Amino acid sequence: MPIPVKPEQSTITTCAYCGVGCGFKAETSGGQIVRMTPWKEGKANHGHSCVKGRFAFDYYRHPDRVRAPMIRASIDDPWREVSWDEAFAYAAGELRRIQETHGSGSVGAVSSSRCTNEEIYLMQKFARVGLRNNNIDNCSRICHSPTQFGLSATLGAGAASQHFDSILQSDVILVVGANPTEGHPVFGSMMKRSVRRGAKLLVVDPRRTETVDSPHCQASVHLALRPGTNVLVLDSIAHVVVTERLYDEAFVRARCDWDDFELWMSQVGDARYSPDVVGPEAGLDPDDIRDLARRYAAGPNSTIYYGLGVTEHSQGSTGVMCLGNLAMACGMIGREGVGVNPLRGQGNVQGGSCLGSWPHMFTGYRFVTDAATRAVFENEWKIELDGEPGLRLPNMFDAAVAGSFKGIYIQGEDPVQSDPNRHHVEAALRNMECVIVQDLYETETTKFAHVLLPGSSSLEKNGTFTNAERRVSMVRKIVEPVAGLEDWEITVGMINAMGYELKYDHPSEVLDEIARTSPAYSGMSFDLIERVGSVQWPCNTAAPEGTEVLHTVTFPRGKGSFMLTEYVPTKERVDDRFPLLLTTGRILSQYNAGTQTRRTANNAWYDEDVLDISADDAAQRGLHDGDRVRVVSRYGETELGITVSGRVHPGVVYTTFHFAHTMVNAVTSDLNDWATNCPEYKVTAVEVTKVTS
Amino acid sequence: MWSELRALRDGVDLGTPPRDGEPVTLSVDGVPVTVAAGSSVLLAAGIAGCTVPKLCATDTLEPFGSCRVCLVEIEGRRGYPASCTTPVDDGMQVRTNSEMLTKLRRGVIELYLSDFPEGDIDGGWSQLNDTLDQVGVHRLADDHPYRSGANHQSGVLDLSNPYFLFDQAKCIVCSRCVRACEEIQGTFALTIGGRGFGSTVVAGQDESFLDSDCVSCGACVQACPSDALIEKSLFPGGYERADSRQA
Amino acid sequence: MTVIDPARLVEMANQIGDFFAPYPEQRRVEGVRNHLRNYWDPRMRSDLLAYVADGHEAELLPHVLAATQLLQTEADGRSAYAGPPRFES
Amino acid sequence: MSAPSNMRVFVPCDALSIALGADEVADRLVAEAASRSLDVTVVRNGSHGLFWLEPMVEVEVDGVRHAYGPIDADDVPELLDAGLLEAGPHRTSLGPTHSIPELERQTRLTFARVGVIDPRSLDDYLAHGGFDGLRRALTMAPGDVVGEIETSGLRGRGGAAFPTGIKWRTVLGAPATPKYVVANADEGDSGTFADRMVMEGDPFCLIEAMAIAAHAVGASHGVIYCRSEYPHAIATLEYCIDVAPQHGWLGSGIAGSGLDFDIEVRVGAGAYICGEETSMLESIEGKRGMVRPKPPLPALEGLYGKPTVVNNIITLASVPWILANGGAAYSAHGVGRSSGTLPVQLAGNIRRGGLVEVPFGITVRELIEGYGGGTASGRPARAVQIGGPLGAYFHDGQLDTVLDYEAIAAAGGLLGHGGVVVFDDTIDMAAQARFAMEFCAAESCGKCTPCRIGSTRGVELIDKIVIGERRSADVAQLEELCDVLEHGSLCALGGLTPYPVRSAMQHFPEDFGLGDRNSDQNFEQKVGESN
Amino acid sequence: MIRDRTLSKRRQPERPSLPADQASIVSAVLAANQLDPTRLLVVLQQVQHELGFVPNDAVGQIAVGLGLSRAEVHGVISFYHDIRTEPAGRHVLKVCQAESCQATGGRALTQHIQDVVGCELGDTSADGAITLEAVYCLGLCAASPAVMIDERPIARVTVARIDRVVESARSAS
Repeated sequence: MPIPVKPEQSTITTCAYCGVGCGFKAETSGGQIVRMTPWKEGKANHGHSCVKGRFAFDYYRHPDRVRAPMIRASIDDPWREVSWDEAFAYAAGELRRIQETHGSGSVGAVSSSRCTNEEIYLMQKFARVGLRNNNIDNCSRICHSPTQFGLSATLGAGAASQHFDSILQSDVILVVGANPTEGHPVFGSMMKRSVRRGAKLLVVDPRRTETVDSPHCQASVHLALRPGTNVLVLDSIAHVVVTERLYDEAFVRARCDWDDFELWMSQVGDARYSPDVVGPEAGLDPDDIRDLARRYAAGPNSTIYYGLGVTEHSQGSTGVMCLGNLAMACGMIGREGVGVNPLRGQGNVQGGSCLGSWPHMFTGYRFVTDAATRAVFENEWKIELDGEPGLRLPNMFDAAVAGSFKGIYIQGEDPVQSDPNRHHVEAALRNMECVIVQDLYETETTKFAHVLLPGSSSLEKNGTFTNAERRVSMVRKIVEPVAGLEDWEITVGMINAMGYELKYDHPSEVLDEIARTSPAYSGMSFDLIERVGSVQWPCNTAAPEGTEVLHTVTFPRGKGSFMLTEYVPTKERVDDRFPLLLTTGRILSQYNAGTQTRRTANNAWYDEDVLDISADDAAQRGLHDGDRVRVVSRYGETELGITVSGRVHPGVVYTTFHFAHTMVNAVTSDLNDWATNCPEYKVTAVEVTKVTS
Repeated sequence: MWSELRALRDGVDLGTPPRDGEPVTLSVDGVPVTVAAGSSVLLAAGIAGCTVPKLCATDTLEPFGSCRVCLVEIEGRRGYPASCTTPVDDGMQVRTNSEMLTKLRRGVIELYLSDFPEGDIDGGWSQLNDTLDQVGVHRLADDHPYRSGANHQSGVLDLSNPYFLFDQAKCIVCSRCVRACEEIQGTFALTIGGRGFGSTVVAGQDESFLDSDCVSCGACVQACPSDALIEKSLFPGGYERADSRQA
Repeated sequence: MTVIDPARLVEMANQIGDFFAPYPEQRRVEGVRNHLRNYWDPRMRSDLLAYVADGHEAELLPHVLAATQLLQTEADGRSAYAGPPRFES
Repeated sequence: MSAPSNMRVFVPCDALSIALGADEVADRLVAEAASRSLDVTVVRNGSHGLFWLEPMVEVEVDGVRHAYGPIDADDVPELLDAGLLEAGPHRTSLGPTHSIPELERQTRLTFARVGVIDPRSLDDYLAHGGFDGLRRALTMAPGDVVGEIETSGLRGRGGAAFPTGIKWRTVLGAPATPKYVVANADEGDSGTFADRMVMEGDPFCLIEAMAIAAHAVGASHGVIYCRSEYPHAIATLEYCIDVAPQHGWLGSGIAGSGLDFDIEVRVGAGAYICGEETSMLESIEGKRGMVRPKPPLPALEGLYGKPTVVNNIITLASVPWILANGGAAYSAHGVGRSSGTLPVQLAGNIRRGGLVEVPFGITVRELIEGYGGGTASGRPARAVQIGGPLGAYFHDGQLDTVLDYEAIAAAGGLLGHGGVVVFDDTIDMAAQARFAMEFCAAESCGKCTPCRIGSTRGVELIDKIVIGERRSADVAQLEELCDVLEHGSLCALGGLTPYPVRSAMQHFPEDFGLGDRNSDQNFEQKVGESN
Repeated sequence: MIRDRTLSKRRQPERPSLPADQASIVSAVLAANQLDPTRLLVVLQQVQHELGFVPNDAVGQIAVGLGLSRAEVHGVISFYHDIRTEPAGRHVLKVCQAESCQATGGRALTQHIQDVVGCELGDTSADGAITLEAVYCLGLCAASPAVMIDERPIARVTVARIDRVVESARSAS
């Protein structure tokens, strides 16, 4: 009889797959997860889910899991299983030895946005009290670091201004460089719900994505701009707002710095940003630019959501500023239904940004150069701290190649697959004397590791995640970690091994420490989250259960600041040798570098990266659907299958980056954002030729 | 604005989405209850503690009114309106139980049972089981005239999705999956094909779930009250049909 | 030995310079200076200063060069840290 | 004798007249007239509804129409020879049309022009009082127009008999815009054809009515949803909604007023259920014709979720007369709460089938015997189904029932769209009951459980009852099923299917193997009471 | 029917596309209806008018053209009896099955028609000349029984009359 097994136990937790942060009930039987069902009270998902969080959980018991700590003296040696203590002692010993030889700044650490807030916090603490330097970075370096920079510069807070539900009160939704239905599916569903209720959708994206055109969800305006022209087009939109006087003068006068506004008006108001000038350069109809600008400015409630299509450019931070400027100019910030909102990739990228895993910042975006902030932590940690910024992740690799950086502790990341310029990263790692990787599986990066620490999945530990709407939710241990330790315990072990004595009985104590040291978190505690379900920071005495909408009265920086956003074309250019622009993105069923999803049945939908190419470009090259091609750029090459697709314009090709063997980052450039070094993943000049086998 | 999303409670299904309207007071089986205007009588009954059986209604979806087991009587109104699609009114007097209501609900449930695999009821823990308990009918008598009628017991068994299956034999055509795909997920991958007794849930153009536009979000599985759509992981020994009465 | 290839540092500095270029003269220079001060590892800054001083002034945009000169002055004078950074340059 | 000049000869273009050979007659007339060099214009009028006389040819002499019928195409030469153009005598002569007894006795308000005018001729329409109602309405405030309808006592002729004025008042009071007027021309009931005759015979009347409704409620767009089985009606409507704007009767600034209103024809696709108003709205929106729950009422949330007047064709066609002549004049006809006239359609096994517009209050017997002339077969009438496939079957003892909404309901039936289908004594009433369930099964939208599953179970049960192995249990179950259908269904399709089933079983138990109502004292208990 | 293709990994299923000439007709119909999703039924009717039926392979194109899903279009097609997904015979003979025609010998007439044409209601004769369809009322009830061949109504149908109709339908192309 087909009677289903009835789960014995159900535990509420938070999905780690993307920045939506859905609440789930993990249902278990016999100590194993039998299913995950969406939690109706989850404030980010209200009982909805996607194929990843709902079904793709089997990765946690995949045979590939690393089940014991391992070490080796050389990457050419075989791994040797050791005890945790031996692993910690060996790793710490190596780091100490390197520091003694090459200086205190020759080692660093990288935290993972798949880890909890508490774990990320502990990683930066590891660097600051264990390594005694600021060489700590996090993976948002390669995705949303420009968000933090650009939004802080204009508004004063590097995070989403709204909560997800707020989109239901929007009349106009402007999506820039994002495809929520693939990248943030549960939010994508909420966006579609808003569109079905009458909100108009405006999309700026080189591709005709599902967001642009799917059943019952069609963009009113789609600017399919040439990759790399974001800032140009956003400035042109601003040009229309300024020259047609569509801005909200009362708002700007009340809330923003008027002098900066005038400076900005004179810049974007210049004829060089007129749609008639910009249109041809960006591959757009000038009237579409005007149409979009007018619709956005007309509102009444217009909101902006954006993704890596804005940030992963050499002007990523500038692009984010353009959005902040636009929202302020039109008075579209500080209430329900408006705002500027980054769609963050990994489950805890916002946490990665907030929890001080930066070479230049402590928790809550406070500079290490600020003595008062340092004093807070020096007092808490009873140790003197370095007052100068440390190395960013790409700079660590640069320095490693140059020979001045020799050891790294990488938590839950696979930079060989996910960071720009794969060959450069490999050279950097090969140049190091001690690479410590803490991960669930052996990865491209562990090939270069000397110490392999078995990480715990989000199903195997307690802690909190912060999603893309600043919402802090509980992650709960459903099953025991395979190697006995939760990630935070591993990092504590490493800190102790480095000679700094430290003890926590539970991650809640780490959050308490964060609350003690960080004003935006001062009211946050496990107890509070248990009680109210989830809490959006800032959470403090003024907002004891958190804050849904930011910037309602003032901006954190006081007056909103209009930044000048001059368009500087990327150095990456097409020419006769590399006539196509490659841009990258993700697909619904796979997640990031695919580490987890590739180890689930999600491969039924998508089991390799595929290159989308327009019919024109395919025909010119004699290519057909399903052919394999060689993709060559100035930096490297790889092979892919192709789909002839109406979703990309002639001149543009597109692929995902989920599969290790594809090595898309062998092709992408090493250009990066001027402010944060976020890589320019979205623009690479390539040529595509058929592989004849 | 947010009640329809934020007033949802896990483990509690009041049948229709919570609303934000002004308070309205009515009585259900003599129990006074105050709910937001725009709420359904079904929801008000649930809050008043009077459990009205339901199948096609769930609080994450807009009311639909197809299953006809949530019928009630309302003072001053003709007939037996479905409580899920009837909005509350101030001073409304609702009866959730009467001889006629019992008879109608049993009559409807018997129709469902006449096209449902008998062996899949005992031991089940679906919402359909709950409803059968509430109505007090679990199987058709051996000599019931509805036995051996036309049915869908040899219908599609779709195992194509790696994570969930669809067994048409257990489908009660309440459209909750179709509505979830539309209202919650926004993909519109499912529809009801055909009409009348021939109505069936189909993916895409009557193709397998995997071949359809289904994005496997699980909303349909979550919405299904009869386990026709269900996670494969709950069947560690594989899935076989209980009985295959020939159509 | 420099911590990072100086050519790369020059490239990064000029990229920062591009952003601040449209600002009025003083804010343009201070913008670059503050950015380097608050976001760059001190070894990267000193490597850049040393490289520039080594006859590579022409490789930097004029206002970036001016910013490095401010930093050099600060380093020479060991002037106290000027307080929390300001974004608006 | 000089040949008469510019004579008008009328041959109906009504679909049933065509089905009986009217096109051939018209073609033959044109050909014969040409060969004889006669100055004849063949006008294609609507049908008067005297279908036993169709194809009926009329000639207008000195302003009086003289009728001949039924005419076969082959009769045309001899008809002309007999002096058709001077209204000369012929074996098919019927005399002046207006004095044909079955026509003379009618009270034609709604159908006053049907059969008289050329449906495609705007001039003809205007010459016969066309647009008088609209002209008057446009001088009135919308609320006053609604008031006139309220005064008339007009109730929906589609079946539900809901007061039209109340419906319009609701739409008028609804704040949302835009508003719509939807004309329900999905006339699917067997035995009914009045809507078709209006659309084919007096289409501008429908346009006028919709424009009046638009003015009354503030609507800007109208839709006529016509079933695909009516290709002639569709063609005529499309012609007329194309012509009307050219003369200012549709479009912007209708008749020089501030009224902007246009009409679109949508064609059904073979779904009886789309005659149900909410299902029809879904269909117009391009969806599956699934019934919507009410509330919300279409008057408040109808087409595209906006306030919508949904009226049947006959209801609408009554409106111009009411506006032109006043609501009080209309309500002077009829009995009790059934005001005005009812276009009854006589069908089935009947000698003189056709349309009879009479005031409410006539008996079934007067209709069948007086107008219809008894059965076509000449055998005794055994059963009469009133109100379409969901209407009850009446037996010969009930023929004195008065035709008005309340009286028919009291007799356990419903008047529906006014269709009367007569059966002679060869009919098997068990087969008819089975058909009622079968029809419900075939046409169910499939949304609600009683109708979706119950209709199929109903067919199976009736089969079992006829076989008779466990008849009493099966009858009891059928009774229970009828209760579930009647009280549990979402719409009238499931809700009314028990009417023909129960009435057949009650009145004709012998056909179900349940004894004879004339000889069996206990048959009532056997078949159960239908409330 | 058991559908199990878990093992067949693929990115997007191959969906056959409509022959180019038919696709351009469908495009024209979509354009004539302003890509308005509320005109789906109208689009299906017009496609059927042009092509004689609505090919399954046209569903994707129609769905995309109207901003609907394939499932929705399929749902609508399968709801309405008029919309056919296979070509009909050269002539379509609709035979009324409703009460007025039943009262005048309609059941026997239907049986006779099936015998003469050589197929059941809903099917097409072997020679492809005639498709028989059940119809519930043609509105010709004052002169039942009635049928309609293509768009031509015929009332007071007799066996002799229907035999002539069938014969001429067979001989005409």
